[in-house]
Amino acid sequence: MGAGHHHQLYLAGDSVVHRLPPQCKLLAVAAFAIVVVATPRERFWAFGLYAVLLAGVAVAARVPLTYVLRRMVVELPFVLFAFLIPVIGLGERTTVLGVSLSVAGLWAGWNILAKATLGVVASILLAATTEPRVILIGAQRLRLPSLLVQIAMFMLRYMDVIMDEMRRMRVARESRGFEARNFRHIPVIARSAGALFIRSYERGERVHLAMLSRGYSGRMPMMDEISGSVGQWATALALPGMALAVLGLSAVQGLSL
Amino acid sequence: MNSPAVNSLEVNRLAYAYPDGTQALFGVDLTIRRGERVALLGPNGAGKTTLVMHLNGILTAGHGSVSVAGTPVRKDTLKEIRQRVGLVFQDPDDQLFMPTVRDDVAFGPANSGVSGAELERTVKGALERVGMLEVIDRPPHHLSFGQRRRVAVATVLAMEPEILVLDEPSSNLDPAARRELAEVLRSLDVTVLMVTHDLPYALELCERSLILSDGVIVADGSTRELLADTELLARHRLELPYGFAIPAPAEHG
Amino acid sequence: MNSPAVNSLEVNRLAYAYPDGTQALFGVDLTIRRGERVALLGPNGAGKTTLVMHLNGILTAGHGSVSVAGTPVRKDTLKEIRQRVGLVFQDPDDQLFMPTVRDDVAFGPANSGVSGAELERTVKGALERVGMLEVIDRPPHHLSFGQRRRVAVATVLAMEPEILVLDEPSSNLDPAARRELAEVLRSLDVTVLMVTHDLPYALELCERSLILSDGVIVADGSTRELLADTELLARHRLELPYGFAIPAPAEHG
Amino acid sequence: MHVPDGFFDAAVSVSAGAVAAAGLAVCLRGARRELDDRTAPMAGLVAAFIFAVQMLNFPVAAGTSGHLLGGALAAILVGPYTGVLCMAVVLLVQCVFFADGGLTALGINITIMGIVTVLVGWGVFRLVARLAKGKGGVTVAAFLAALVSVPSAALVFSALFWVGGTAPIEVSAVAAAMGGVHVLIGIGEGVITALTVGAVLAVRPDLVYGARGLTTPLVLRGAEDATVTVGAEEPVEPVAARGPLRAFLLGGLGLTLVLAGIVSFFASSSPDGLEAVAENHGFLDQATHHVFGSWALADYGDVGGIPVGVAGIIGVGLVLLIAGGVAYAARGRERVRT
Ligand SMILES: Nc1ncnc2c1ncn2[C@@H]1O[C@H](COP(=O)(O)OP(=O)(O)OP(=O)(O)O)[C@@H](O)[C@H]1O
Ligand SMILES: Nc1ncnc2c1ncn2[C@@H]1O[C@H](COP(=O)(O)OP(=O)(O)OP(=O)(O)O)[C@@H](O)[C@H]1O
Ligand SMILES: [Mg+2]
Ligand SMILES: [Mg+2]
Repeated sequence: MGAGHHHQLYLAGDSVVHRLPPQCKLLAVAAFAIVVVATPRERFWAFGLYAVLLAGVAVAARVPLTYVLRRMVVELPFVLFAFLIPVIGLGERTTVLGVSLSVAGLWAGWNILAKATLGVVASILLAATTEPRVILIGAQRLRLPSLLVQIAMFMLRYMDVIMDEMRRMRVARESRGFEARNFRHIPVIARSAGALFIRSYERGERVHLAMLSRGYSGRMPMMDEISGSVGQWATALALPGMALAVLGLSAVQGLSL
Repeated sequence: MNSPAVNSLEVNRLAYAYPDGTQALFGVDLTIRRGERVALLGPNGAGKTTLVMHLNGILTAGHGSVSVAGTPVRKDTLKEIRQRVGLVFQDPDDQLFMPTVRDDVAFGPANSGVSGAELERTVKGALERVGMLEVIDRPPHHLSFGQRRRVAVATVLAMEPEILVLDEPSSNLDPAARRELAEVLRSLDVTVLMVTHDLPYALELCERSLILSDGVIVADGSTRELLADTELLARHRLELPYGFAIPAPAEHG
Repeated sequence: MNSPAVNSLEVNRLAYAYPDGTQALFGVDLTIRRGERVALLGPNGAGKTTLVMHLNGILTAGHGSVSVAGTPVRKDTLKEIRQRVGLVFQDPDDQLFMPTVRDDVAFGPANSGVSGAELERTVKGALERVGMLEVIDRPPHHLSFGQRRRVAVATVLAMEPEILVLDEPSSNLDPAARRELAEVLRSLDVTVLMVTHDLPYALELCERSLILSDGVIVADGSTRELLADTELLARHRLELPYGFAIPAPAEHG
Repeated sequence: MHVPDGFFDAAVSVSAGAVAAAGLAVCLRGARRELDDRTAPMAGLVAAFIFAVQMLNFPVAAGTSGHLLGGALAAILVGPYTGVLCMAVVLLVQCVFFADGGLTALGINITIMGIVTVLVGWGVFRLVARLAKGKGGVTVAAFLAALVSVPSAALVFSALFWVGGTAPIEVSAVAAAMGGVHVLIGIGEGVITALTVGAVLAVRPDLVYGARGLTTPLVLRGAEDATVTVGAEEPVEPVAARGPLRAFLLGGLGLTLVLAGIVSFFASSSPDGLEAVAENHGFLDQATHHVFGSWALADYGDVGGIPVGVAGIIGVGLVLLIAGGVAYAARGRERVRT
């Protein structure tokens, strides 16, 4: 119950990274992504160094490599696309392993692959070291419009409620001799899916009202104060800081070449 | 009407229909004075839950009016009303929403500005009262039904409301917990309105009872007298349980 | 052991821990013969719900074994077991899932192949028994709590199981509905295991009672004798309610 | 369609970010009027639901993944302003928690999947709902709104790609692939949206923003068994589609049409590039075959002599035709009923 699948995003731990306040981490990841995207695609070794930086974070946070790889499947469609671009791309062509490929396409494929992958891994590390609820508190701290944060909070809650209601409905169906085995059963599932939306909403609505009747006014009361100390901000911003340094270095080198 | 604050709850000609068109209340009138403990009895589907949901503005009157300690329940007074009226829902799952029992009980007081050591004390005190201190760090949705009900009561006790409205608080409680709850309610100096199907429990706790049936109040009087009127009870699907006899008066204070 | 079918339910050394690590059952043993009506008593959090969830394989034994009418509860026997054991959940919301009451009650029988006019008759019959025929076309989640509980009972009655397991079936029912449920249960020729906190109700309905406390069975005997043993009761947070006296025997058949 | 980091160039990313921010600002102000104190929970539910719907994800040839979008559903259930907020939250959560869609591409994603789908969906919905009244009309309008919103988003994506895509691919190929596939997705989306709206409408009409205004009269019973019928006291506000919102909607719709026109023109006027693409099409064909079988348009190629690009336009035209037809039929039926 209640263990919506988004909880598995978070790997409980007590590392330096875990302990950083969420607002620091959010800002660090965003800044890192911007630096990565701003890097010209020709600077191969800069991307290599970015990857090393992320690997450092992963090690510090004790996030296993297999976990990161498993979560990277979200990127798959774009990886396929990246490999496709050289094949269908326009312009000057070259032959690699007997296949005719577009040069510009190769560059574009590499560009998307490198930047998207770095961005994805950074986000994965953020989610792995910060509870969803806490990320939202961080967003609140970063002055994201409170209505948006509230909607997101309810969204997380409702994902739980929906999962929970789905589980209840499944148990109820099975305990009355139902097994979804073949296509004839789809209408049953479909009909109960219609009820699911309303059930989830109404349960959620009552919970919301329960919150209101205990004085909720749109902001979660801050029970544990999480404000970032200077040291923590410095630790968090070290990631984009170093990335920026890499970018600067690569620019200098690019000039001198 | 001169000293409205003497009346904790006043409901006038209250009617309500649910969005799907089912009308549940057909003009309810009632008045509860400060400090009274009143039982609200009635058959399944009579509208009891619908009525109590109006008392802190969770549902808003389709017709008629509700006022709490002299303040009418309206959009702009909701915040104040909700701090005065503590409502224990019939289904504890509707009431508990935080990741741990501690957070859940702390939610109300934290919203009204309590924090730090005092918050901790309030939370522990409330859980102590319902005998649930040992589950303080567990997620509420991983408790047994009865445990959840007790935590739900604690979340409301922690807010120290002046008016306590409880919708079937004793259902799913074990007999000892039921008695302990009665003791807690008796020890508090607050107005209590309690919905229950447990007539002996109503008699034990409440001097006065109301019977709601088919969306209107059909009886209002001393619990002892109402329960003695077998015919009235039977008309509204109420009856005294097997093996129960109304004990001699003045046993309980 | 020669004629296992005589035992409707057999539970051996059953232990279970929830995924979060909370152990709820610590080696439960019990045997219920065909046609018996047995009450399962015990404090909140004792493990009653956890135990009954094993009886039709919703939870599967961490250790030990459960068998129903001689058939062990295993993955491959689940379908059969679930047709024999009808379980009424403690929370009616766990039980009802279809868009209308009619669909919901029809679900079980339809799954075992009943259809057409016979299905209609079964559905109406079951709803009739719990007095809920008039809500047949409404969505179950728009009923009052007590109405939902009654419909939940109807969904199980409609399946005509040989073993009925009810988790607090009388909570949130109005007194008349409670009596009617008792009459229905008494009229059926099935094995009944009923979890309840309502000791008088247990006495009224069940010859035999079990007390589950802290995940083990601590007492097993005639209900009348168990309820007379105040000390035993008190040790497990059970007590007879206010105003109740055990009536003279042989009142009910 | 979740765009990752590095897919569009900086100019497009930044300007889309600005568009998204401005759109959100407008919506944040507008949302307050739409749903009052229930905004957050209702929007939260719709967001969660859309999140779930978007998990129906399948590969689409032109490189991105195709899935249901949900913008029209959001607009109809909670109104256009809150609808945009819902979509933005979904995208935000997907990006930050699930690494689906890049942080720097958030502006693009919000613009395409949030603002465009909601605006187009709501515009179509209002248009059709005005023609066909009643619960049936709302359901039909929901179907059409969802149906049209998806290919519109695909076209805007193509237009952006044309302006600032980093990959050297023929825009017509992208437009055709995106448009064609999303016509199909649009049909699925239409069905799901209509079913959901219909189910909610049946038992909780008050939860459908696009269908407000139904209250039942109340009955009062006196002690003497006298009954009086009274109207509910709080009249429900009519749907607020006045002034600025209408301008916003019409503007959005117009913009989408213009973009669609440009892209279509571009696509049909460059047959040379098409040949090249078609030649190197083997991989693409295979990828799509799984999903859509042998439907003539699915290959966006020269199956049956229909050139790429034209296929996309035909697809969009088809959607509009179906939309018009259904709207007309619904209108007729409602007339008969009244
Ligand atoms: N969400 C809802 N939508 C539509 N009708 C409802 C809803 N909730 C309750 N009702 C109907 O309103 C009437 C009153 O319900 P209410 O829950 O107030 O009863 P109650 O007195 O609390 O009953 P119980 O003792 O069973 O809890 C019933 O007829 C019920 O079916
Ligand atoms: N989903 C769950 N996850 C973890 N622990 C649970 C879960 N459900 C129940 N428990 C724990 O298991 C123990 C037994 O719970 P169970 O629900 O079986 O009690 P019960 O006897 O039915 O109580 P009640 O009378 O309150 O219904 C309790 O300590 C409870 O906190
Ligand atoms: Mg009720
Ligand atoms: Mg239980």
